[in-house]
Amino acid sequence: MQNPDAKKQVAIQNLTLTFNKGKKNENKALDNVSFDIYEGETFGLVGESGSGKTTLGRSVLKLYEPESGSITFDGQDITKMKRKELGDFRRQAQMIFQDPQASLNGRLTVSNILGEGLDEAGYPKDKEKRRKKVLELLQMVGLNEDHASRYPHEFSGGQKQRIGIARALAVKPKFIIADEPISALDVSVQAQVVNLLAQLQKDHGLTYLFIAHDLAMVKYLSDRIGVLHWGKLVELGTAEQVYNHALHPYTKSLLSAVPEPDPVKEKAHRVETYDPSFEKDGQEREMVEVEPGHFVLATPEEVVKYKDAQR
Amino acid sequence: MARYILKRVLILVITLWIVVTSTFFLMQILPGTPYNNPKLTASAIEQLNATYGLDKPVIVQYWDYLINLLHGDLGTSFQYQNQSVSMLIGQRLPISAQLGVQALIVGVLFGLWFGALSARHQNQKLDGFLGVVSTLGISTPSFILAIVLLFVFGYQLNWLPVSGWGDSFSQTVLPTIALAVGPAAITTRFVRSEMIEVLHSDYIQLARAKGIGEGQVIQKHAYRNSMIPILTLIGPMTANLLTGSTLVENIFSIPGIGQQFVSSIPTKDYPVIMGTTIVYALMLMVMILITDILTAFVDPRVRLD
Amino acid sequence: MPAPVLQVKNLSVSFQTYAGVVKAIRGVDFDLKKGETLAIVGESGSGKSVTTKTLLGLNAQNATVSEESQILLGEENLAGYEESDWDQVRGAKIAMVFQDPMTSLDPTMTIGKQIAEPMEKHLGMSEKEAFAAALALMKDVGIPDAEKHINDYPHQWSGGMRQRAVIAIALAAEPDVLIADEPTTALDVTIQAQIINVIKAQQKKRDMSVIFITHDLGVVADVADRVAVMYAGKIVEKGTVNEIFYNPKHPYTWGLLSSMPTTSTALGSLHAIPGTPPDLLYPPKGDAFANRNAYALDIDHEKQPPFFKVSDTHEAATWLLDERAPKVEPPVEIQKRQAFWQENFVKEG
Amino acid sequence: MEASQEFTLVGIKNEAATEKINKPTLTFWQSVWHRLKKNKLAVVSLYFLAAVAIFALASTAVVSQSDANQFNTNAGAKYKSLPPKSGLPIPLWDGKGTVLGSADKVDVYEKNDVKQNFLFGTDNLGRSLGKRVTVGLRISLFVALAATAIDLVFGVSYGLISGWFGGWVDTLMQRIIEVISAIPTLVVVTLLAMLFGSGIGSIILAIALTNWVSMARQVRNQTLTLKERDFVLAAKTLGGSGPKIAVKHLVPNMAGTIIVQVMMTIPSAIMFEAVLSAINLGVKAPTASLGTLIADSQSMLQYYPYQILIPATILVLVSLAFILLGDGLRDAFDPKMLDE
Amino acid sequence: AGWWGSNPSSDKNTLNYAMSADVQTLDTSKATDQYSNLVLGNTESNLLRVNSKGEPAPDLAKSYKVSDDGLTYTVELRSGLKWSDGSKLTAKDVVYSWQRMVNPKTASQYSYLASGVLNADDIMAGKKDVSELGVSASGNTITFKLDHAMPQFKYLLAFANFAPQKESVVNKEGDKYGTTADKQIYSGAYKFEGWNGTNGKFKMVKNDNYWDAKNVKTKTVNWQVVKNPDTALKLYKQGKIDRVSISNSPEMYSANKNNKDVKSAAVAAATYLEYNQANNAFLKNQKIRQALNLATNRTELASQATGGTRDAAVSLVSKGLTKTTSGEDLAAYVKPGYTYDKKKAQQLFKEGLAEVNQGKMKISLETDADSVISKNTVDYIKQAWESTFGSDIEVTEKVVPFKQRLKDSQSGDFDVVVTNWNGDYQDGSTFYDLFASKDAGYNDGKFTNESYFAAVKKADTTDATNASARQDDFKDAEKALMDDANINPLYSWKASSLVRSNVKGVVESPVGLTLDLTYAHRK
Ligand SMILES: Nc1ncnc2c1ncn2[C@@H]1O[C@H](COP(=O)(O)OP(=O)(O)OP(=O)(O)O)[C@@H](O)[C@H]1O
Ligand SMILES: Nc1ncnc2c1ncn2[C@@H]1O[C@H](COP(=O)(O)OP(=O)(O)OP(=O)(O)O)[C@@H](O)[C@H]1O
Ligand SMILES: [Mg+2]
Ligand SMILES: [Mg+2]
Repeated sequence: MQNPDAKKQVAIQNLTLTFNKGKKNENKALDNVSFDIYEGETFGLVGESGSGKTTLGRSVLKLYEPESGSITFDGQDITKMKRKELGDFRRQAQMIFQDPQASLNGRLTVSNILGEGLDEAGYPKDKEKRRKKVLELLQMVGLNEDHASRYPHEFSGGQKQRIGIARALAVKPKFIIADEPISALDVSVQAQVVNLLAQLQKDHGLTYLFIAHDLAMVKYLSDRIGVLHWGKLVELGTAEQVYNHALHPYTKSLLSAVPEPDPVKEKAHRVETYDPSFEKDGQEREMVEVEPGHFVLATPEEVVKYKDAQR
Repeated sequence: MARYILKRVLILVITLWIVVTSTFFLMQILPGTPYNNPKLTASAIEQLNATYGLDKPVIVQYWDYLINLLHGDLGTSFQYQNQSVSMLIGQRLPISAQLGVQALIVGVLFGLWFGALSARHQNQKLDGFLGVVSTLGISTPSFILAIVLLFVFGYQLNWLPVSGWGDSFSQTVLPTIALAVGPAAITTRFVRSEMIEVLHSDYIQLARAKGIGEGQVIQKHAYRNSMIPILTLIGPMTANLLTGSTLVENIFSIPGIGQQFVSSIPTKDYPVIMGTTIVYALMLMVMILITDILTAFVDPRVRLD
Repeated sequence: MPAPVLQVKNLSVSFQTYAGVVKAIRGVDFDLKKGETLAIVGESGSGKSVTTKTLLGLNAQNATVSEESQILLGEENLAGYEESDWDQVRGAKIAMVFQDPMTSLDPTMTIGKQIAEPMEKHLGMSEKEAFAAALALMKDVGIPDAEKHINDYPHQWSGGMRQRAVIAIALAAEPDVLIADEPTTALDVTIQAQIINVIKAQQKKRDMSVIFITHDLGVVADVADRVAVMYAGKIVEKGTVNEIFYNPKHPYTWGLLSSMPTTSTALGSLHAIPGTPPDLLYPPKGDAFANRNAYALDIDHEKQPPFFKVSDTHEAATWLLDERAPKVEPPVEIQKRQAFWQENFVKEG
Repeated sequence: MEASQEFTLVGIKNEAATEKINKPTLTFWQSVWHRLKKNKLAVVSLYFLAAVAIFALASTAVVSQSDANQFNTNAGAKYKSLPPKSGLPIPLWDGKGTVLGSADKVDVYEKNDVKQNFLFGTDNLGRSLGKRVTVGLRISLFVALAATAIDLVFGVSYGLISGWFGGWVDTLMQRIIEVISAIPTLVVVTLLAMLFGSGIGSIILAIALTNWVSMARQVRNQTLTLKERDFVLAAKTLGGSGPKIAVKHLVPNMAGTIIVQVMMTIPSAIMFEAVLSAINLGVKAPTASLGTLIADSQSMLQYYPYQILIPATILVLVSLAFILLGDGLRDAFDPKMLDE
Repeated sequence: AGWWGSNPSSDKNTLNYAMSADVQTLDTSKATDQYSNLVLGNTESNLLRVNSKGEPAPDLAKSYKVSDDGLTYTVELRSGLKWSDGSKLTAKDVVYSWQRMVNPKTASQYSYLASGVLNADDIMAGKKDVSELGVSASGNTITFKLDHAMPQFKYLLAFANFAPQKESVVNKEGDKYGTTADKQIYSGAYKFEGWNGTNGKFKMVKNDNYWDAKNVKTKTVNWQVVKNPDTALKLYKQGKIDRVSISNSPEMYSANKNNKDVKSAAVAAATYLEYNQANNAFLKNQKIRQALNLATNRTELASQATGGTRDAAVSLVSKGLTKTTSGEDLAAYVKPGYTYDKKKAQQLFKEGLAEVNQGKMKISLETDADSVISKNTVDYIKQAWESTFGSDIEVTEKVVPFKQRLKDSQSGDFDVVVTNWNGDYQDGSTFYDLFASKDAGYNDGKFTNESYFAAVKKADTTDATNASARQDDFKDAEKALMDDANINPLYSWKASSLVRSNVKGVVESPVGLTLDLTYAHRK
């Protein structure tokens, strides 16, 4: 989606966030992260556990307060939003969670869960209308009326996740953050959810921030990809650029570690190990644009080195 | 570690100060004078108040109390003329402490045994039996138990002495049992559920998968892991023991601190009430601190601070 | 052909629950040869863990292993074992690595001790010997600075390191068979790669047989010699790794393979298996996969398919292999794979 | 022919059926009930408590509070301390007892020429113990329930606020709890009871004021875990306000914890009332609670054991039932067992 | 045996006793409770000691004289008196003790008893120096000068709190004086040993320095504190103690009253109801008060509520307190004829209620919660009144801690209150002076009864030295009290105990030292 006139949906500038600041367990979860998400695209975010993906996603939804930097949504700085604007914003940006079990309140029926979103969106209270709307939402995610009166624990993982998606859709959002929406799911149903997400994007023109550590899935779904490591964005580019022309050694090692369902390839394949110690050498690194739209976190010397290694 | 303890002690001191303050002012609202003679005339009371400094503004009395407290002086009892409260408590505390510790040890040991037994025979007859017995133990207030024990073993069967303290060990048996049943019952239930939980944990599965035998699995892995949480129970249990002992001491004529506390309330013997409260609060908090430190020693996951 | 180390025949396991009897395993057969890796893949709840726990007698108390089941370890039939008999099997002959390294170590015992434990028990080592052996084993599984860390407690270690420790424990008593139940699911991809390497290296070194459970086909492609695909308590297809990946016959295997994108899968071409697996409280009377199967035949809804032999090493339980069945076009992804099979593995004919 | 028909490709017959859930829907409460039923003791306790509750309520119509205080002021010796008499030849329940000062067992009713049968006997003033125990049970239950209700409202709100806001609010609120729990309950309760004077109101208050702490702790801990749960986050992203989320999402998910806690608080309140009575801070005389009945008849144990054993047994049984029911409910609410 | 050791009740040299509460202090001037006084009374001697006839007889004093106007008492000490530590006991020690009592710095709660001794009140108020107290010594003679005649003064000379104290010991021990057995010295028949201030086991050992040591036959008196009355009874029956009270509960009394060891003794204590005649409109009405009194069946009350542990009251003054000149019990002599008459009560109540005209009478009945008997008492009275007057009356019980009751009584914050009064000495005035005027310290109901006031005044002044005139004054007072129904006497106390029959020589008094073991011994 290198369309130059594509509109910026979300712009993240120099975002830094530290947990437990000033305490013994201080933890810099995000460190000077900047990138944009364009309207209608899927932005994939990958990185190992603890690299700050969830933190980033939640910051964008204003669930965490950043320490410094700015996040704008549709040109509005979300950190400065007042009550009413926040309400509007909440309806436009939604989230899908990793653990489908934990993300649904086990004490509510599916129709009540979906109803909550409708309430917040100011949907009329009329019973019949509401029933229809709930049914519509359910059908949107491939479920049917039978399911409306059931409780979350009766559903399988994939179904639960689809209910979570329906809940997010209830407020008609423009932007959805999907935080590892499939990693807790069985392989056979992962595709159900991914296909559903793709379909919904097509139908409703949604923008996604798609967080995952299944790199094949990210590649499959995303237009652009950012690679996060220790709270820093180390590489950013189109899916093709990051996968096929990765520059940063961390990205490379990450990619090499992904096993492919192909015995012949897999048995020949070597895993590259990454030695992160150089990241701590104290040198200033910046995002350098090595080709249009493809950035890598590096010193100028490293850029040269990385490029050489490519050839 | 030292810093942690220091910090805890600091918190403890602050808490104690709040306890002292609130009890002190609460005491001021209680009716009546601290003098025991109902025949005192108003002018005589005025005289006495002046002598004891009770005619000073409350805030001054409070300040004096705090200053004295800092010197370890808890004041002089009104009821026990001339006796310093520190001495009164100092002489009675060891007795209550012995009773309490005996009850705690007996209770916890039996609790550990029964609890483990119950968990290993989960859902079998023995488990059911121990379950009902331990629940019964919790639902019977210690003073009722004390009365019944006294009646049956003291009066009817003549097996054990019915009163006093310090002449023979046999005197301690009935009060100890009366007080130990509660902790034993609580521990039994607690250990049982902890142990059941532990027995279902992954590491027990792994231990079983090692083929070291069920006995070893339980001894080496299950016990330790289910015993550690018991430590957290000791604090609250101490609190219960304190409450229980006040009445039990009375029933068995044991010259302990609890008995004195109960008698100091209606006589409005401020210094004793205050002193006992402070000592109780201190014991409780120290007990909790000790168990916390102990937990850190036995549980490698817990680091102090 | 060497005799298999382990043979499982007609294994059926059911669980007594308040709602009724859950028939979790419904007649599973497989064997395991010396030195090979058998991967079991399948949907969540398909019975992979129950199968392997049964091999160690570690099933929950409400489990019943059916009378006809046979688990042959050499000459011994483990299926009829009493609790006390299992001790010589567990750890010594068959060992197990569990899924979650964060919870599978005893938090109150040093790691060194936990590794030494099975050595003392099964290899008759003294405490001291076991300790030394544990140290060597820790180095073996790639724990850096083992001397320094042997007296650490589990909570001081990261997930990857703990999983290495769990592997060391499994290897401690030199078992013939190692069962790894999703040993990498809880780990990051990079760590996963390391753990897989440790298992592979140790297997080679010790000439061990491994049963590797996972639902990640990528991992299967990496580790397995042979693969068994499970669905709803049954094995639906088994064969060598190449047969399963390049010439799958069962529609479920097709679904599985084509629902996983590779780095070259184009957007929109991912195939999803619709619906959810059946509830094993009420197993369907026909093929359990039938109602999610786009290639279902009428008979699939009525009658369970037998195994059809595809090759000496490859069989699949689907009526599609019956001679009366119509020819069907598998999904595109599978056609590609089959083309690759034709090209590389089927030389003549 | 037929064979070939069997082998026709039909594919997925019914798209919707693939998503069908076979199990009948169980609401949360149904499934709790289902699991509770497995615990025989808990069910028996439940029925027992229901019976006790009904009895306590229904008896208001038959035995009024003042009824239980009636006795004949001019024929004390006649009605005083009569043993339980069922009217049937049941040992220990036949009106036979010893008259103090002599060792022989006689039918005291006959001896005193009393026509009436007192099922539970009479007390030292000749009041019907049956009536007194009835009223006592009622009062004790009332005290316990009222104290528990206050404790419920206060403890739950306190815990919710502390846990939900976190940060310094939580720290402060937890410190307060720490201070309160540093003073032994008996001290707090006696001081309070002395302050307010004796009487039902002050006892209820005193018990509630000391009991709420553990409720607040539990609720706070639950709030802390629940508020990190994704479904709460989801509600936040939908724009729900704090109180709304607390009521709609937190409280229902804590229902189990809260109910179990209540089941533990009630008996402890009943017992505490008894302890208070034992140090003369019980309900207003001559109204009896189980506690005052026990406390006042402590000295009877040697002479008329039934006078203390009857109320004590009832107290223990009621407490026991609450605790057993609480145990059952704890398991029934255990989320780990939710899907079983 | 076995568990219990040998039976101690046969050892001739020792006696064994139990007390039901802790000893609180050995400070002679400060002891207020019964048990401290019990110890002090047996280990400290005063000038006089009440003998078995209830008469104060010389103890440390060789003799004493009273002047005709009753204002001067001259006492001669025995010669060669010694303290238990061997030091000399002199007249100075007696004077010092009196001075210490009234010294405001001492803060003695019994100092008020000295009121009436010359200058005592001014000294207590801090207006005069202690040296100006009307007690002086010269050689072996001590002179007491009084403000006014005090018929009871001779009892004070036997009172434990006024026993001599040695100044040097008091000063030496300072704050700790009397806090343990060895921080006190003794002038009585026994020395106190083994008490550390809080423990519950101690003993009295024969004091060889006591002037009459040759007549003290018992070497050791063992004491233990047993708070549970049932336990004490058990110990008695096991032979471990020689005396046990059975008046603690009606049941205990009934179960043991036929025991051959039972011994009953008078106690100078009475229980009566005070009616609030200052604040309560109903109780201001004489007819209502009379009705309430008439509706009180004292005999039934004593048998039902107290189970016979107390005797029904016939007068304000308690039974057995003292005797008249003719040897009759004072209570019997003065009894004005309280009766129970339901009919008359109902009628008077109706009339009274009509006079007050405020509808239903709602009153509270207050008592302190110290025993089963006091609870039974209020239960009984409530029931009695309610069943007599039906729905016209509603009685609410108010059971409060002792201190609270005291405060409420003093501040007039009650309707009807149960008051227990323990006399201080064996003379009627210890009761009648309670209500000497409307503002007298113990006239909590604030009643005005001029004929009562006049009779009491006469007894205390004009007739102070005339015993037979005084007893008639008391009789008049009782009559006035009953006629106006200012109070409602309920019962008179007595002490019933089981006493080992082989123990002889114990002197029991209704007041002061209730159990004098000086000459007690086992036969
Ligand atoms: N609420 C919190 N308080 C303190 N630290 C936190 C909090 N949330 C996350 N962290 C820390 O911040 C870092 C980044 O966490 P984050 O959850 O964003 O990682 P992630 O990339 O989403 O990891 P995963 O793949 O495991 O979900 C981690 O070190 C984590 O421990
Ligand atoms: N103790 C038990 N009681 C009742 N049912 C059980 C029990 N243990 C397992 N089951 C059932 O047996 C079936 C197979 O479970 P199993 O754990 O073997 O699945 P799995 O293939 O290992 O799945 P996953 O990939 O999620 O680990 C499931 O339907 C499960 O619900
Ligand atoms: Mg995350
Ligand atoms: Mg599994």
